[in-house]
Amino acid sequence: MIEGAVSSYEKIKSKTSLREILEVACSFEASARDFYTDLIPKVGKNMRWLVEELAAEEQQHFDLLNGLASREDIAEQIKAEVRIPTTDTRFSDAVQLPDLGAKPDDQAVLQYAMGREQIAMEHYRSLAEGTEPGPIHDLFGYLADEETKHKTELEKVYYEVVHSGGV
Amino acid sequence: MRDIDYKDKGGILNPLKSLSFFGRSSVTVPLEPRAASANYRGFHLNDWEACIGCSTCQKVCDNAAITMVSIPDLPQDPAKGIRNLRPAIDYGRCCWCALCVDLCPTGSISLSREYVHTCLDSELDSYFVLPDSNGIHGTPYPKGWAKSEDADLVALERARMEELPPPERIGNFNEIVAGYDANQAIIEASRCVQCGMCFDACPTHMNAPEYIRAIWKGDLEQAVREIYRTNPFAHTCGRVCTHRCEDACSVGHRGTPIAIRWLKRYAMDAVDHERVKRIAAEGKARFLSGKRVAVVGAGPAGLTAAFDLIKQGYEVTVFEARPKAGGMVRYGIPDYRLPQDRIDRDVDVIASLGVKIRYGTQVGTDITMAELERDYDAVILTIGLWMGRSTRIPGSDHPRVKRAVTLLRDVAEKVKVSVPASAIVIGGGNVAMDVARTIARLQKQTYGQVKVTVTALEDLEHFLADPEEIKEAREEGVEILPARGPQEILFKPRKYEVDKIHGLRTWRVLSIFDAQGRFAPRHDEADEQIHEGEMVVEAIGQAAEVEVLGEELTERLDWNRGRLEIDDQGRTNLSWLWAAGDMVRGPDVVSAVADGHRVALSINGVLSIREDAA
Amino acid sequence: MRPENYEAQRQPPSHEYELNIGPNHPGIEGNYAFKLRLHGDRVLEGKADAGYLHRGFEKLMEGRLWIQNLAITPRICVPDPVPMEVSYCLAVEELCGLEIPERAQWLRVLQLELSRIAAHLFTFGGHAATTGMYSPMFWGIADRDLVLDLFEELTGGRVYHIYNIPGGVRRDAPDGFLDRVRSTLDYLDSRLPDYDNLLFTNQVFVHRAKGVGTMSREQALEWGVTGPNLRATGLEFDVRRDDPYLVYDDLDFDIPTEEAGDAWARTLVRRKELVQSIRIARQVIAALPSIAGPIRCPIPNPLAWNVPAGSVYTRVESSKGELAWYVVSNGGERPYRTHVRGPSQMHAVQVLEKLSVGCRLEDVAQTMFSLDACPPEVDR
Amino acid sequence: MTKDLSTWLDTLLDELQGIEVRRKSSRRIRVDVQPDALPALLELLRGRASYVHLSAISCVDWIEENEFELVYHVWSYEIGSLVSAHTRIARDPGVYISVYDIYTPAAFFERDIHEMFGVFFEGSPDMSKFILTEWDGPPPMRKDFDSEAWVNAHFDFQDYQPDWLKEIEAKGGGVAVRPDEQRFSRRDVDAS
Amino acid sequence: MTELIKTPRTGETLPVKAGKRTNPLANVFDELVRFAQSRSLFMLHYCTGCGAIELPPSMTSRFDMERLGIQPMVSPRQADILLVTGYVSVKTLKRIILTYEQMGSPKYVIGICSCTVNGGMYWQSYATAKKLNDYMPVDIYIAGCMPRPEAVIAGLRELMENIRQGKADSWKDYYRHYDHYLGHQQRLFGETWQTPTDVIAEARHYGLFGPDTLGTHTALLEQHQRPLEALEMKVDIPELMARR
Repeated sequence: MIEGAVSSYEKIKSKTSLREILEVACSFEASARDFYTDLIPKVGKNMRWLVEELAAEEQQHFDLLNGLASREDIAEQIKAEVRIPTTDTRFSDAVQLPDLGAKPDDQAVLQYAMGREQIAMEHYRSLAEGTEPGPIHDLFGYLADEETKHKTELEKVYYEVVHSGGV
Repeated sequence: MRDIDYKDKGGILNPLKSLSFFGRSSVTVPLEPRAASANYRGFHLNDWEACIGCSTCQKVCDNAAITMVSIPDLPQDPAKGIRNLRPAIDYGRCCWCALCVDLCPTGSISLSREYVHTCLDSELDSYFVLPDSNGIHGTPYPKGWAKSEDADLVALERARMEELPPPERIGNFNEIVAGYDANQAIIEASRCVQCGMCFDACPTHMNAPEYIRAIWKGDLEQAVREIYRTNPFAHTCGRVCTHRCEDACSVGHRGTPIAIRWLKRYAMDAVDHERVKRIAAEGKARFLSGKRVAVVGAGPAGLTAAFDLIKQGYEVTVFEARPKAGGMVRYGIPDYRLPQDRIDRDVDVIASLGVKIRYGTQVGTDITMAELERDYDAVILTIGLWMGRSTRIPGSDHPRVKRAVTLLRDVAEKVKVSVPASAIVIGGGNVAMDVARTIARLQKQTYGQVKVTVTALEDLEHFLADPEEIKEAREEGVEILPARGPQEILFKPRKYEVDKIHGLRTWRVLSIFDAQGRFAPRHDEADEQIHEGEMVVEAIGQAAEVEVLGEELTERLDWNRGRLEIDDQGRTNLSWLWAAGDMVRGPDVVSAVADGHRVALSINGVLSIREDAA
Repeated sequence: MRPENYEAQRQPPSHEYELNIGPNHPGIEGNYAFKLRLHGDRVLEGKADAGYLHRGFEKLMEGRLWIQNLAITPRICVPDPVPMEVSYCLAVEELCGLEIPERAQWLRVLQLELSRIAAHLFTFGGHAATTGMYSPMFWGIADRDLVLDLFEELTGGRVYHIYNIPGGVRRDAPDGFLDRVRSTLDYLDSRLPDYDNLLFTNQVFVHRAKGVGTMSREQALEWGVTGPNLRATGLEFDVRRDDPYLVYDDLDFDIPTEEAGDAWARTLVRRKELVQSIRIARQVIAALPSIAGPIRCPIPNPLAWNVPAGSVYTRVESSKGELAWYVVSNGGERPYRTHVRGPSQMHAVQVLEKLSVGCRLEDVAQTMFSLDACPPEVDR
Repeated sequence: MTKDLSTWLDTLLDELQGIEVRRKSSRRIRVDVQPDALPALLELLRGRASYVHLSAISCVDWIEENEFELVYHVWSYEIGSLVSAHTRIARDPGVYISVYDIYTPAAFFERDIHEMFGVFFEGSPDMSKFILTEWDGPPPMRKDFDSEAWVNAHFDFQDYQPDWLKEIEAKGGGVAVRPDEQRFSRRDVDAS
Repeated sequence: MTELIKTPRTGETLPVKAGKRTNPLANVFDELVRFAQSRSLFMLHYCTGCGAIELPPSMTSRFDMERLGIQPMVSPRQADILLVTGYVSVKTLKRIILTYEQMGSPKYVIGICSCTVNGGMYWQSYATAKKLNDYMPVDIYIAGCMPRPEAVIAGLRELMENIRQGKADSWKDYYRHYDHYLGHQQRLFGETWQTPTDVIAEARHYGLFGPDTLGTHTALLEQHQRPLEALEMKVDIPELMARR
């Protein structure tokens, strides 16, 4: 499933307009949202909040990119955004990508989500590096940053859920 | 130095010699008040930043001149031992003895060099003053009598507690701390200023000032009585409590806090067990209410609730999956911190009141929640946090990668554990320390030497384990590596059927929290280390095994971010089900006890109303 | 109900009459009445009337913690408060078996002697004033104030020092304090010839004071007279030397005596004691810098302090005579009973009543002051 | 007439029954004696052992034992030691014999004890009131007299209402603990 | 024991001489009188409590209150200031009240030390009065236990200033609210308490008789009052008798 996601990022390479790129990125977010939405009934009620939150996050992200795509001044918007570079804190590197299986637990879901964001982030980052400075470069950079932010948020949740510290 | 030669020598004209004084200048001082001396005892000053509102000044005031006034604008934090009370002085009583200054635990009160205050009869209210650092009239005067290095009337240091030195404790599971003897306990108890900050800070609001005072007076039975008013896990808490009371202790502001935990332990150890049982049974209802309550899990929260309810006449049955009661206190805390026989005593006191404990009964398999719902008027869920969390880094699914909870339980249950010659513990909390020190002892017994490495994400500043634990672990030969992020478990080249663990690869953690204090680790990949060890134990966290509830019940219940949703009385959304303890509060013994009381109170309230309605 | 002694209680024949001296009168350091029956200006009978300063100290002390009582003790004798503090502390220390650090002992001696100097200066002045000579009073009080300045610097209070505490003293002497004590002592020393000229060799005063309120040594012993009043009858006795406390054993001082036993002799003994006190204080100043160490031994928390059961009788020599505390503890946080024996309990009552008989009215005030009677000690 | 200390002690022990002597230090001796033997003891101490100075008579009210303890502190200028002679009398009726004929200063102390404790000394020259002439309550030093209760019944204390307090009260704060609610000097912990 | 009725002591001004007069010259005259009064004060030398120990220094060379025109005075009749130096035992309080009533008006009371305000350190004592202003009006308080001579001097200067401004007139309050003060005195001393001074008549004399001068307590006083009798003098000296 993750592999599928990886290959789909290849699609975006071929796109050349900002709006097109954003639309493809939106579709990624939508598919992630759908994935989590599908997962909701599969997990126990006690951890449903997590999956619901993830779906909501993706939806939010989708709305953000969608809104951006529909604007006329995409380039300016993105320029303003990329001035604040988000650093990757590289925590999730150590986390294995789990096989979610039929009954995943909260840790697995979180790890999966973090892995997903990680991959997205890396791809956008490499796409950005592969393009000449300009609006498209900025856009990929922006998308990479967005994924990084999301991943960082997930890490916080992860620490709170998993690392409860011990007695 | 001349002595007088008075033998009638003087003449009647002798006094005239004093006429020479006409030419001398007068000794008269100017009319304006002189500056007072450097440690003059003038009107009060009080540094509101430093003052914690502990009322010690009020207690030592011999003239009843001090009134404590609550000021809503000021911070109030029971956990830190801060009240929003400030002393107001009645200068119609004060005698400027400055005992308030010398006894003030924080040194906030001092006396200024200002000494003139006059007023008309109609202005007599100006004799009642709320001192701050500006002085009585708002004019700046330097400090006069203030706290000095040698001025403390309360001993700032604790009575010494005997401890086993590292070489003597490492090869065995004997209790490290010797406990106070009678003399030490009385000395230590006498340091208490009875401010009650401990009471405020304690989750279960133990009457610490009262039992400390009883210990000081030598009335240990009274001390036990005071302890049992709020805490039936008295032996346990006397040894392993997280002692928030001591963090709040007002004496701790300038010295070491009163050893409240050790004093409790002393009182509990000093009184005969049979006598303790009788004291604990005082006030037990002589009737039966006819209501039945089931408790799932015989840990501190569950047994505390059982203790309260049985005293109120309920019939209480506790279902415990393990062969012995005590929960995490028994299976999670090594013997050198809390010997098993002490838990036996705590449990015995509770059981002696008539609480039925059904051991080896796993709810979910041996008996279902549905049956409990059917057979009991109320059910309390206190299942604790028994699922050890894993980092799930590559290699963590190996059989020689253990969970802390499991390992500690195995040791406590005397299950044969194959002791690794070298081990790595991942985690920086007290559990990690318990595991490391337990393994160290086993290694010492088996191999005669210790090789345990603890790696933690946190740096020393943010370490979750108590400094005491870290210090003692290091003394016992445990290597503690803070700020290491685990990346992968490495294996030896395959020679055997099962891989043998070679070690753990870690990266240095540059910082772990962001500016908001939330988790945001930053790694330094360049600083990579490989720690060698045959076994890895993960002690990063725990979760509740909520599977016991069964799917159907899980769906009926409300949840909040993975934890059971309860109200402030411990009630779930189901009218028959309460939850308490670690599973809802997080891991802490004394909080669990407090929680036990809370749900017992709630159940008693609800059931008696139901009865009235019936 | 009128105050009971507002009216004369007896109807005397006209050549005999009663006179109430006090409670507002110049003859005594405080609020105290003395009822006289006179024949002309000869005193036939004197009756002391006390209680104007009664506060029920001993009762109050039973209700307060051991340490809280420190604030009360100096108030028992206002002109000379230090011996009260010290003797109470000595009593508590003896009950508790506390070892007082040496430095604290020396500091206590310094205070005691400074207090004695201040009290004696006050008494001379008062005595001179009762004979109509006001200059010595002005001098005495002004010079006494210099000693109070020292106290203010050492203890933070001019009159009520509350500086001693069971176990030692509350603060160490500030920097340069000893130098200031030294210069004040030098100054006081240099003033003695002035006092001699004005008072002690002044034949007007000498003749006024001689033969007034005379008692023999036998009478003094019989009546329980102590302190300078006893030494003025020729008995060389001083609690500091003969029942020593603190470090008085290590100090070098003389015990001045006089033989006459009259007002003059009593004042002269005080004059000589002043010299001895200056001498002792100088020894303390010389010794103190070399005595390091703590100023207080560890004591229990004042809020949780049970003093072991027992009773103790501690005596010190105050400027007025033998001062003693009988302190009983039942092992509790508060004294079970405290009883203070002030020298004035004898001097201001029985001794005064006896000495005033036959006195002339104008000498009554002088007799009182020469006995250095302190009413709050009687009233408590 | 300086006698060896042991000599007179032996003499005393021979002559008096039921007397217990304890040396507390080189200059302090505690003697416990029956009330009827005390005057004789003092007579001996004064007459034969040079204890001419009666330093004080202290009275202690042992209310639980229903007894008054009288302690006679006598000092010898020659021997340089202080004997504290303790004796106990019944609290009721609280009557004892004066030692005025042995020690003149006893008059003051006995009069004082009479008005403060209500112990009557037979043979004392003046048992009239001295300090408490205008007091008509019970002897105040007795343990069963509660000074504070008496004060509360007869006096008012200030009721301060300063502006700062009104301001704090307007904000919802105010006096939290009055001095009489948390007084260590009287707090009866035993009663809890 | 009488039930004490608390009379509110308000600072209402009665239409007496204190107010501004219409004649400007009279105002100047009043000012002058007050100035003169403030610069020549005699202080009754009565040591009621321990605060008295700081009075000799205040009076003598070092702090020298004579600079202010204040001198000690032995007789109450000629004194202007009654200094209550600290605690007053019940026995002393009776004398102080007698003394106060015998002082000629205008008279000023100064309460020194904690004890005169709220009992001070003797708040538990059965023997001392707690609030001086229950028994007599007080013009000024000086805080301290005990206040230093400088503080005493500061208090006296404050009093002088108040006299100059006409603010120190508490003595009138004693007449206007005699019943209140008498009530407290009776509560403490018993209902038969009486003093030789006829305060009510004096109040009438000074024109200070007000609605609160009389009350239940003065009624009680009248009920118990014995007329004062002169001491009987038996003159039996033969020469004198013969001359007569």
